[in-house]
Amino acid sequence: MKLTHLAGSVLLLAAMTSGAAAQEDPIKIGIPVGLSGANSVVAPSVVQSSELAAEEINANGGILGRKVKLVVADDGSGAQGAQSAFNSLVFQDDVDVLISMETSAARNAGLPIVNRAGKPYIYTSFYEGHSCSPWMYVDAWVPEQQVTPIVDHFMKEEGAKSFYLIGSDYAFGRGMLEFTRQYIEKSGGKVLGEEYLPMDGSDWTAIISDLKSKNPDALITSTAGGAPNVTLTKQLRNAGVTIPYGNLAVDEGTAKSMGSDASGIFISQSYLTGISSKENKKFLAAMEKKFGSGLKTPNDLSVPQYEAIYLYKAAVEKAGSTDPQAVVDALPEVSFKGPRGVIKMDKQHHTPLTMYLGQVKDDGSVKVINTFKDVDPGDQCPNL
Amino acid sequence: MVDIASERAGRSLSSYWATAIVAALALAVVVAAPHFLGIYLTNVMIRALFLGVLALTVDLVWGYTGILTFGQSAFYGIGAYACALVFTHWGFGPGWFAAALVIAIVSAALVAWLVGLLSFYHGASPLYSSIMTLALPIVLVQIIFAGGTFTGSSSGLSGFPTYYWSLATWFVIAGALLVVVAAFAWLFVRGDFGRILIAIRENEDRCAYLGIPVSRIKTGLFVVCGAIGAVAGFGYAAFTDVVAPELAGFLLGTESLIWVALGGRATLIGPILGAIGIDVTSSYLSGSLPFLWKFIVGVAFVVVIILLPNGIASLVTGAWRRYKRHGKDGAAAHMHRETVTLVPAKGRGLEENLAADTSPIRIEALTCRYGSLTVLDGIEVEGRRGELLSIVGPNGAGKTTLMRCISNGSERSGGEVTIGGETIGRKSPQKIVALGVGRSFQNTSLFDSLTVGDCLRLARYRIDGARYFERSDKVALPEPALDILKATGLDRQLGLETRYLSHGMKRGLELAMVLATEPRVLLLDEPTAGLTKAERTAIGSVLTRLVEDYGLCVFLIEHDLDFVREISSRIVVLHQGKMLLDGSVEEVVSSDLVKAVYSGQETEAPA
Amino acid sequence: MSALLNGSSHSVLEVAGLTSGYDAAPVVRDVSFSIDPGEILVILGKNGMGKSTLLKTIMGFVRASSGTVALDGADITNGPPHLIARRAVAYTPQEYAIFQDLTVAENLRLGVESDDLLEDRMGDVEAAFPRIVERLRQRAGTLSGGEQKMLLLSRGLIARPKIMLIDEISEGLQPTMVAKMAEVLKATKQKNGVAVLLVEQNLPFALSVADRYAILKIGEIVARGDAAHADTAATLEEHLRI
Amino acid sequence: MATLLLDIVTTSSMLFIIAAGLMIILGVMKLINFAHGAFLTVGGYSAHVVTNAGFNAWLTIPAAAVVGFLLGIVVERVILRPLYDRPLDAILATWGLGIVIAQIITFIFGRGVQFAESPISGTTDLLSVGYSSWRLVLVVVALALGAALTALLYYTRFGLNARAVIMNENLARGLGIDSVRVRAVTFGLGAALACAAGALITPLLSIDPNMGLPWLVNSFMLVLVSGVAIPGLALASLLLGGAQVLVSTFVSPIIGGITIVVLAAVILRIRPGGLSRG
Repeated sequence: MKLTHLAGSVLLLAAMTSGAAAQEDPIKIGIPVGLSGANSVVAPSVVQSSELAAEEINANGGILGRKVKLVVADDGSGAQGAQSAFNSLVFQDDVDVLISMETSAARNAGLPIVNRAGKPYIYTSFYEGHSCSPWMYVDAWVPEQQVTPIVDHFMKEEGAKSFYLIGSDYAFGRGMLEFTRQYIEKSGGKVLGEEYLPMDGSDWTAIISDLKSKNPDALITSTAGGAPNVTLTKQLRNAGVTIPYGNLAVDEGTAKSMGSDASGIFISQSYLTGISSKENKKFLAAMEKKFGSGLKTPNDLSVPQYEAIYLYKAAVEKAGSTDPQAVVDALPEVSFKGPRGVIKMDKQHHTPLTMYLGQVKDDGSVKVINTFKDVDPGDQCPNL
Repeated sequence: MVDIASERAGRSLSSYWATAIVAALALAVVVAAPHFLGIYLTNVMIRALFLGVLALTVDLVWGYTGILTFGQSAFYGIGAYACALVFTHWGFGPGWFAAALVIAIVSAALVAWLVGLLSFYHGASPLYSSIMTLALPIVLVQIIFAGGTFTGSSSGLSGFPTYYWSLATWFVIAGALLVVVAAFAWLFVRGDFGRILIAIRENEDRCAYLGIPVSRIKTGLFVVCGAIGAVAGFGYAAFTDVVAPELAGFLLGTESLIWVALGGRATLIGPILGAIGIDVTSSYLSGSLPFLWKFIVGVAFVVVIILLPNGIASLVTGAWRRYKRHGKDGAAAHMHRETVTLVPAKGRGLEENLAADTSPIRIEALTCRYGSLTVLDGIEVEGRRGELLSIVGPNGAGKTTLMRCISNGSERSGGEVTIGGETIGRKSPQKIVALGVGRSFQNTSLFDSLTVGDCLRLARYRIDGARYFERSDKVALPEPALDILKATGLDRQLGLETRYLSHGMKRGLELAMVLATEPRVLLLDEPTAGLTKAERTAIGSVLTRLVEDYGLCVFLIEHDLDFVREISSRIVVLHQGKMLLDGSVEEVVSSDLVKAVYSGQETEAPA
Repeated sequence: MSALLNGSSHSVLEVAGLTSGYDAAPVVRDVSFSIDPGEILVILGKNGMGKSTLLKTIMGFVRASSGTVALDGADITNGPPHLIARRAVAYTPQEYAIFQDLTVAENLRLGVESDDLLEDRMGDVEAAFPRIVERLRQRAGTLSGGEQKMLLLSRGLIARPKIMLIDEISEGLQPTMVAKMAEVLKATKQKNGVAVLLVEQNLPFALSVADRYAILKIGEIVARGDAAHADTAATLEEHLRI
Repeated sequence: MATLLLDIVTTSSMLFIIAAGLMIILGVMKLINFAHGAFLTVGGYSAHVVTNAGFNAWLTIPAAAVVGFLLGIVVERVILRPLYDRPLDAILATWGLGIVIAQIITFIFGRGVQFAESPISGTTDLLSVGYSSWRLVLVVVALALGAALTALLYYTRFGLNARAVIMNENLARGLGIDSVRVRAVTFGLGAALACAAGALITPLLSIDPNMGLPWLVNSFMLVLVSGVAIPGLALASLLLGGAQVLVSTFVSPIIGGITIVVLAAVILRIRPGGLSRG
């Protein structure tokens, strides 16, 4: 299936190039994503939702009458790859905007290039927060938005007083848990332990034993997505850990494939497929129709990407041109009603979001337990 | 010290000029290139050029010297992080820039020195240094990860102030760095020192026994290459404004091995092209074909390692060599243009041995055990000036072990060896060479890809030193060494790679090399094995002259008893690790005990 | 010459014009001889004359640059050693000849193709060297020098070979042991018709077992003849003296 | 305390199981197999395929072993045989092979995390603590593996031949042992052990194209420290694995992650031959 994906992207690129020749001056949207490396698992779903957005926009007359063209580049999920990806998008393809879900390392590597070139950049991945640039906007959540629902729920509904925190040793893992610890302590709870394992580490034994010996009321983990998250969850289950377990890195798709091991986990997201709004149903149906059996389950990364393209469209239309400065000025002014509701990036280049607290059921499906309206991202970039 | 360093020759100068001209042309290309490349390719190329510098250092360490290093990336990372940390946390400006660069170079050199100290001790297996270089990036990356906001952990550091010069400027900086490093590396590997690196790669042990301080040279090279790698990393970080742990990681380390292997080990130009070619191509292909591209690189790597150990460059150089060889045959095809001349060594040379007063070698109560096996037991021998002492005994008597115990301080289990009044203690072979012990080996273990001239120059390293960026055009040798070369015709084959020498010539060269180290005690292990009658006679007369005219003390292991009888002053008979007899030729020949041992009738000793 | 090569169709081992060595230096030069079943040929020569190299060349360990080696009429020149060994050739080298860290029994097991054969043939060993059978569980490295040689020869015998290639079995042995070795070799040859190529420095031992001799000097055969001939001892003494 | 003890024992068992294949190959062939990590990964994916096809989860282990053996035989023939006299190049070639295997796996299964059913899950009460059952199973497996490898090496004809080849290859050949075949089978065996180890650790890990990689360097260090012998490997696993657990528990799990590498570098500096020699 990966082969077909590859062939698909080659065909797609070919189609785009030939398409470009036929159309007059399309608006180019650069999408640097981790087609290889750590993000390669979710990257295809992000590309799919981008393609749907572009198709819909083009079918409805484009932006200011111009067609939209996507240029996808692999950032290798890391700094070095992002370096070449951003370079090629900015300097070779001369895109009008960059809209992408990426690792923090890739974003950090790309930002100087964005700043140097002066291009609008919408970052569509949740991250540890406090990344600021006049050219960058973020339409996904930060710790302030994701962590609070879980901690509040654990303390109020599960009666948890003491917590244990486990993470992967990297910026996102540490950033999330640092905020979590502060928030727990501010709310009157206690953190009994906060331990990290290297990103490629897979033996959590010592940490789990420590966790069991300290006997906390609840557990919150923030690992790198994919393998570390799965190994930690498996080993927790193997060790018989049954306390309330909030996992900040698991998404619906992973929970489903993990089967019974994931059962009972609490997750906090700004998007779940089960959201019953009209916009979400329409979006899911359109995705289903466009990609059929090849569909990657839409998730909390691909939906912000979809919405970001529409936000850019709105900003260009408001600015009346693709002039970078004008678009950047317009971005916080516009809003779009998408699968996650009304999105407006008006809080210090970040976005207030509705958060959903869900719990994984035995069959891997996620049941929404609670909804938190318009959770504020807090002071991310006070200087912007 | 023979002062040959001051004698400049046209050849060295012309090689300087040739390199300078090529480097100038390369610089011109570098300056012109950004105008033709386009922004994207320029961008990609700048990075590739910095990585090219890294590949060069890997080539020097691995390709030339044979140290398989997985950790060269660590130095690149140290340089990059020195830049990022200083600019992020302390300050930015020309002064800070210089300070950061110095910090980068010094810390990389320090780390390299520590690793070198740990991994290049005498007797360390090549695998151990690889383990150390493997551990280095792993530990370093862990430190970066654990550094929190100081090092930026996994996300690295970015957006620190740096010089936002134009791409063309950065291209020229990166290109110039590469050209300069490559030019110096080119002169370096073609100079005397380059030969030493190759000699270390081909036979490290043999180098030590020629008095070459192998550990020190390796450590020094590692330090210099580490510092250069750090400069490249520094430049990369200053240009991109981004550092991330992967810059220091084990994967970049192995990737740099791939560039060098694909491009061609020990070619300098191959690794540069390998690094640039692969990095640029992957910038273009990895976007559309990320997995397929890695797959292709992996397959190419395996295929090249198996089928083209000298890299893709060897396809070109191989064709060139075949073309040059066209019409020549055999050894003539492997003659290198060599303008080296042999001159007699001035200064003390071998004659000084005559003046020495104390006995050149004294062995007391020497014992050598391997586990429960006692190979030598209570050996007491004194060698006097002008004496040729033959050591005979059946196989397994411990003859070669005795040689080993004299020439390497860490071999024996007990007793003491005194050379010219100084005890050898636990000294390493190269230090014992400095005391005046020369040892030849049973097997003709020469340096296959070096020429005869190179080998002789190598043997003079301890006395005459080596020049870093030039090839000496004269090799000063003691007279008997010159005589041997003349007698064997080697003096007319100075440009021939030693692997094409006949067996007899190899023996002759081996002896000449040992004599070139100006020993006062000569240990010869079967110097006539495999030689014809005429060649034996020639070696015999050389040995006699060494003893009679130069007063050397020679220890000879020999099976050919006729030969022993003809030239020995004394004979020591070893049997099962013990001294059976120490006496004149007549005493030994007439001894019934010796006869019995040799014809296998001696009583069996308990094993 | 022709006398030595006669009956080549019957000979077990036939070596013709063999030249071999290391690197560029030939150690064995143009050596020819043949051995018939039930015959013992001894190659005499001092250390370093190429005796061991000759055996190694026959076994395929050292590459022959010219000449041929034939076993029962089949050309085995430069064949892989393990295939030559499996053609019922028992090779007992001089150095590192037994596995010091293996037990006596294990060393013997390595002499036969499969473990089943070991039981059947243990009688052969018992008949020749009862001491070996007593020490089956001992580590070979702890045997005395003489016992190690017994083990070495036992391992050759137990293979029930057509031909044995033996490199200086007498070295370092006390006279009674040497006599024992000679006795075993002669008995084996008579009982099983095994051919033996013996490489030796020990003259009395060599002459006591061999049917014929050849002298190797700097890689070449310089003299050969009948071991029982009256002048032989004197000729050999002349060639081999110190 | 009981938990700490169990942590040490189970971690050591896991390390022993994972490093065994690498050690067999180094011992007999004098060759470092840097594709070891990739072989572990292949084992994990074999487990995935087996349980996905609906077979019993216990079958994953023998199935992975068979896949590994076949893979090993092919790799030995195609890649390693030309490199026997270039051991450092063999490290590189097997590293390249690891890259190729990871990419092939990516082509077939994609980059994402895959799952296999576990033969056993949950905890068992032991020493008055509830402890991961599968980790306890690994202790039994490690003991059995150690015994089986010892039996193979010391009580079978193949083992005898292999030991003979290790000790003196030329002498072995002179006795009719086909050392080329011994090497081929050994590599197959080593690869089979690596793949089976991969299947054995999947209940505790996720299956992804790089799952084996983090184990490679640690296994390599353990094998060198062991001095390439079965009891040595057991000792090295216990010592270094124990150190890792202790450091992780009492100092920091992050430093725990590099404990084995650092300790091994130090031990090998002091005793270059590892624990079993000298």
